[in-house]
Amino acid sequence: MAMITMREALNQAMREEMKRDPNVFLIGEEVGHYQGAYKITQGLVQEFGDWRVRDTPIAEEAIAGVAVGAAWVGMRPIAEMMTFNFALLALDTVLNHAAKYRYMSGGQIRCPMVMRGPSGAAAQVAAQHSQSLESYFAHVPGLIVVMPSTPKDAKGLLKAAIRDDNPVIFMENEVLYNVKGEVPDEDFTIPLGLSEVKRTGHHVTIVAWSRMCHHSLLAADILAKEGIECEVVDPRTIRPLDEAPIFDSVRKTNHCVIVEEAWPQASVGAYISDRVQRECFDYLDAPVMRVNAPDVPMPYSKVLEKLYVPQPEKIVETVKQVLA
Amino acid sequence: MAMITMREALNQAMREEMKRDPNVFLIGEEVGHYQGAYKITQGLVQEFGDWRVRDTPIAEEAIAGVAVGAAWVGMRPIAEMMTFNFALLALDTVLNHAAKYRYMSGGQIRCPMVMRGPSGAAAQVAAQHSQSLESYFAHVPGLIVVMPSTPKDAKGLLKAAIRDDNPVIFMENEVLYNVKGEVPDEDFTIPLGLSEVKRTGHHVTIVAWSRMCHHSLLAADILAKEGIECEVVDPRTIRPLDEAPIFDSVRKTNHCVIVEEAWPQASVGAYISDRVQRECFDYLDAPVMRVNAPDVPMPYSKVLEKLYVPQPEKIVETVKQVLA
Amino acid sequence: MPKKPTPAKTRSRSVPARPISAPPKTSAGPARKSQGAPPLGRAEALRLYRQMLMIRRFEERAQQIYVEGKIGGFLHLYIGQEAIACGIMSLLRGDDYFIGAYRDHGYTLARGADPRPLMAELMGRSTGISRGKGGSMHFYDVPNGNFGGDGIVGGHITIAAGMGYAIRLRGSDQCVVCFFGDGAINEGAFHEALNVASLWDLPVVFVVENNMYGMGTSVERASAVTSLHERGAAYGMTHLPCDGMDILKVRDIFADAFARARKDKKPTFVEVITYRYRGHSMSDPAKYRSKEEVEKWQEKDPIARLGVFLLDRKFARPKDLEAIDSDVSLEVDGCVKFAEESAWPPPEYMYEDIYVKTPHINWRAVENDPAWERSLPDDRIPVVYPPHVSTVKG
Amino acid sequence: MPKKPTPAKTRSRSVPARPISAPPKTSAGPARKSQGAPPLGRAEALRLYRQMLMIRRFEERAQQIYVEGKIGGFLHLYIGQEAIACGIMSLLRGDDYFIGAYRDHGYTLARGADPRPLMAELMGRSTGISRGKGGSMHFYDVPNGNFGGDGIVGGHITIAAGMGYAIRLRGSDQCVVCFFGDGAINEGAFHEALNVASLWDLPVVFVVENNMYGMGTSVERASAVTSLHERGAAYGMTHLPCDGMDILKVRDIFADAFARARKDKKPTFVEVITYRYRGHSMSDPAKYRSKEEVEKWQEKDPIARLGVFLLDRKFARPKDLEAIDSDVSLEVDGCVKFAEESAWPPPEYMYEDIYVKTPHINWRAVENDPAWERSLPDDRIPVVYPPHVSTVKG
Ligand SMILES: Cc1ncc(C[n+]2csc(CCOP(=O)(O)OP(=O)(O)O)c2C)c(N)n1
Ligand SMILES: Cc1ncc(C[n+]2csc(CCOP(=O)(O)OP(=O)(O)O)c2C)c(N)n1
Ligand SMILES: [Mg+2]
Ligand SMILES: [Mg+2]
Repeated sequence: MAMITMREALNQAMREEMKRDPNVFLIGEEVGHYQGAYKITQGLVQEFGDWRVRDTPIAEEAIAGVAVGAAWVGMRPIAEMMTFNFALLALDTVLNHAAKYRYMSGGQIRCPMVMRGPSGAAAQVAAQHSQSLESYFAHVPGLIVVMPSTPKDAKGLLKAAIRDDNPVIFMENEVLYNVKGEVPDEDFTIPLGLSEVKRTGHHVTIVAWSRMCHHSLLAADILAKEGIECEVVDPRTIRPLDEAPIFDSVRKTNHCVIVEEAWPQASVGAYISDRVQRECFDYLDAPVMRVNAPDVPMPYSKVLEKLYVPQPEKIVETVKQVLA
Repeated sequence: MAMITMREALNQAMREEMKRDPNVFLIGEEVGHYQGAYKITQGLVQEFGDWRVRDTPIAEEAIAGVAVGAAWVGMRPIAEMMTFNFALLALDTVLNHAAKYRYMSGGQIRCPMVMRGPSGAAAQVAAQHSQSLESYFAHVPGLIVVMPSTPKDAKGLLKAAIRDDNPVIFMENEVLYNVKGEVPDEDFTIPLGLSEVKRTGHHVTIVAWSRMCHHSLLAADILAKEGIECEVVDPRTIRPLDEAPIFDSVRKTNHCVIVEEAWPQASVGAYISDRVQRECFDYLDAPVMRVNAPDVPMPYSKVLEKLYVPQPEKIVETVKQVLA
Repeated sequence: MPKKPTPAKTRSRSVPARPISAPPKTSAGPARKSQGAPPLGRAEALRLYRQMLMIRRFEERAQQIYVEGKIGGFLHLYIGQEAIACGIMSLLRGDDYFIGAYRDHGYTLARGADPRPLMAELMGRSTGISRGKGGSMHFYDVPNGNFGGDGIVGGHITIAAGMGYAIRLRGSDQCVVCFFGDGAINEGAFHEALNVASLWDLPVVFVVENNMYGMGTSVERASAVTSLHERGAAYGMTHLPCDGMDILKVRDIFADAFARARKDKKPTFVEVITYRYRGHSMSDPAKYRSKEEVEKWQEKDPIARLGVFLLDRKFARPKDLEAIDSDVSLEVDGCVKFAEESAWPPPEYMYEDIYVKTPHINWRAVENDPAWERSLPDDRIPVVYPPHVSTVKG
Repeated sequence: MPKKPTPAKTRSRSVPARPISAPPKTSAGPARKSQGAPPLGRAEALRLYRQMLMIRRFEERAQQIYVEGKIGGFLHLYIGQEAIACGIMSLLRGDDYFIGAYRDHGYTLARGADPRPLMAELMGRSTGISRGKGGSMHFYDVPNGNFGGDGIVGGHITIAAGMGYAIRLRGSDQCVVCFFGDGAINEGAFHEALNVASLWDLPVVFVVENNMYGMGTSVERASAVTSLHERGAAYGMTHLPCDGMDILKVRDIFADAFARARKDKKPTFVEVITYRYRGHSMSDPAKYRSKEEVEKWQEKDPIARLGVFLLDRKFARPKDLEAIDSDVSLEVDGCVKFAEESAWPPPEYMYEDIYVKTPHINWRAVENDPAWERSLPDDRIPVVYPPHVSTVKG
């Protein structure tokens, strides 16, 4: 077990899979000679060359389209979105092409591609650059959507995503790139659609992924000091959703809080809440509660940004509310 | 009160508002000389000319961008998407520009535009042309999203949308274009964000909008014969959501079914379910149930398409389940 | 440890993987001089005549049964443009790829697909080439490199570049043909795709079928430059026009384009001038153009033109051509019969062909999701039907 | 009946509505011959020198306090490109519009905005020109037609076309300037926007500031054609290059472009050749280019060049230029002081400026939503600060 950052974990996953399978290649803005806008692809162009690590013009629809076309004819592209905010420009390619051609062709086509990059709020990059748009992908049949919270999860899930034959949307979080964690030394993968209980407890179930999983664990520490034991479930993959561990936990704790960095309406958290209230109806002692970003764009000023991103304090408050 | 189709109602709304305000203009593919792909804009180019009824190249990002730019400098554009499936290509323009510039500029900019067109399943137009993507817009702060079910609502809400100073996404349903209904003869508007109880009942609350409101009313008729009285609430505007009438109804009926034409995950219906379970927790005798399209793309074959679109029978079944 | 499904083939059977070699250097040499296509011999000329006629009769019948309500949704007919698909496909290699938009019947027939599963697809039957789930706009025949029909105007153009990119990565000498319309050329995707195709030297031939209208909008009302191929200059790409009503001219121009792709790894942008005889789709009365205009174009009919060529060359006698026509009509009858006798897709089809069953999924999480539960471990090659036996001696 | 808020003005104060007249016919006449800009007199030359220096010093200070942690997020500096914004703005009319990308400090200063709210914006204060909610990438000054900074590469290009469309609808002779970078030119939005601008004769001047790199990617690695202005030909649009390091040349070229827009209602596409001295943003060490390359460009420095012009023409003596510099530095000190003394935005700012309060909303439905509750009936003009009084006699 080595202690490495999520940045290193992601880099290792890509390097190992590119070594393992000559059909794997990487394409995106500044992924090559610039070593990646966030240095996730550091060193890869030196090792694999310009064709397997392709710098592109600023043209997201082309990046996605090239990945889809290559995947359809047997390659395994990894398309990096410099940030997922820009993936909106490629959304049609993902939703109407990557996710649908297998179906429309009666099973003749497969699209073994990964689209990855940072998502969510960074530090003061304001409204257009601080969005959590995972709901747009989680809404779509045909896609798999991964949002890892630890270096180990990031590496194991990215390797599985690259090997998998379905289109996988792999959303990282810029703020977590420098977070360190233990990662197995040997080759390993983590199955897509497998949630993990990141902390056990019996008073309340907190469902949270990506950066919010960390905030929830911090909240759990604070609450533990007051004798409140939270169970933190990290779905890791938000589509398909591994529901059983969430339901099992809620049936045990009888309380549920869902923490999400995204806006509250028509979101992944809303869907989990809907599922929990139905599947755990007789077990719930209180309504499912949610913690989200406020339903507004992200402001630039640091004093406002701090109020915007769901903080541990807000989670603590909500847990107390649901237990009250 | 005249009996007219939703097509005529929409056409009247645009004609009246274009007469009323010289700043209103229409732009989109085939809206002019072709009289609209679905004939919603019939006769407008003859009456207002090529500049106020602008045929465009097939370029959705440009259509949306031209509308946004014109709105920012004081015009009131109506941008028609031939169908909302193609609006994915304009989503960045809507989400990162129409919905955010007022905020990022500290209130200096306003975007009084309407983006409208048909949404949802038509008849056998298959996976890429049969999508209900309203959740993508309902997710976004800064937007207003309208989905009318009757000619009267369509006319009153579209006129309000055109007069309003916020960007409004106005999603029609192709299957409803020929549906007739009574529409007041005098000039009228219906406030944005005002839901309407389309049928009163005391056993169960059904929340449904657009085409699904009709299927729900049909289901209610069937159930009434068996002595089950459904209250059908039509939000009409899905963002902002007029929740009070929904909650009031559920607190009366103690049962709730949400019917949605869209996919189930990360959707508007999921959010309404989340809100109801929280606000009506002590009143619910059963979990909130939902009826959705299956979580798959739309198939072409008519035998499969019929199974795909939520039918009244499915709603009846679900109501009985929630009452069981 | 999650329950593992039967391990999946990691590669699609329909698309054999090739070893990756460093991509060959692109000849920076002078632009190749035009060679044109090999002269058209009797057998090939007759085959192409029959093929164009097959497209024509197949679509005329489709139009007819659409009116009878046996086909639903959109139906976009290729009638008038047959020489383009047939001319281009006659030069393609078995391992080449192509992709196009929703007006896709002609491409698939010209690529040699059995017409019966196509008619079955139009009628939404389980024997359809896309199992009844795609319909008119979504014909695909992947074993033959046919990535078929896209309903999103311009949406497939960047995807064609991706197929070309894969070819460069593998170092093979395949090429890709990307068909789109004069309306699609104004979508941003066109711009992004042609830029990268030229920047990276991708072996893709971009074909704009300029049939004068995008739905009801004429080229003049949609494009600031109406000589569409000239847009290739903005990407430093070889670009030229081509008469799409003469299959011989089509073959000459594209033979060069394919050589440029295979040998020089250079893309080409060809504007094929053509005309659609029918409305945009069945719902379009085509009020935006005159009867005279349509007739003017019909005088250049590509099938009649090849017929004249066959007679001039003494490759066929008038009655041979009539025999071909009646033979084709017979075959079309067989298509409708085949389709009508075919079963409707069973309900479970709705949940199939969405996901690929792989060992990387936590099976427990999805076992109750019918879309996952009915997913299959690897790609299905569409059922192959016994070939139609022609009664005409080629 | 829903509760009605106080009725809203239906039009923004900052953008007065004009009556609609039928759009004037576009002169189909011959391309106008170059007139160039009026000769640069002493006062104007000194004003522009001071303005360019103001941008330079303002950004140098911003860079410095960014390092001190007083500015967060992205900071993209315009240093080296000052002649473009200043030259163009010196020709614009008060009622013209412009829009650009995130590298936007120069545009806003060149348009004559008080620099203090700009520094306050960088520091995220309530007195910022965007109330601390936009930051470096999002400067706007709508009362002066400044639609400022877009963080989405290429995202604003179609929007500029919309402003031009509004001008045509109103029949006014305003024009629009749209600034974007050499990287943005490969986005689909560029293609869609230039096509409609030319097709509909919109009075928009499209300016690609070719500073040789899009982040770390040189033009050669991003665009299949490196003489970027030539892409204008694909839209039948007048296109030409321009030396962006010489404000006199900039003025000459753009004076013609604006005449073409105002009188002929024709768009122009200008490629301004320039260079950014600093990295793409503060996080970019710019390893992709050599020290020599940067120095080579710095020898053409636009500010030094105008300085030489001023001395040659005897418009100023060396010590006048020094005085301007120290005066500018004083003003920049004042900006930082102003910003640091300004209050942080109060929490409620987070919920403001999202919606416009109008009588068309059912107020009961949104009364508990702080974003609606704190929305205002109409647009706010940013607070105006007493103008800085220069100590230099122009
Ligand atoms: C992105 C998108 N926008 C609009 C449409 C609606 N539409 C379908 S076909 C068509 C016209 C396309 O014309 P052209 O590209 O010339 O092809 P043709 O039909 O002439 O073969 C339009 C506007 C669509 N399917 N996709
Ligand atoms: C749609 C989109 N893609 C990518 C980015 C990330 N990005 C920000 S600036 C930039 C480079 C733009 O270069 P150029 O257009 O030349 O402008 P310059 O920075 O040189 O002024 C990139 C790739 C973005 N902000 N938006
Ligand atoms: Mg066409
Ligand atoms: Mg640049």
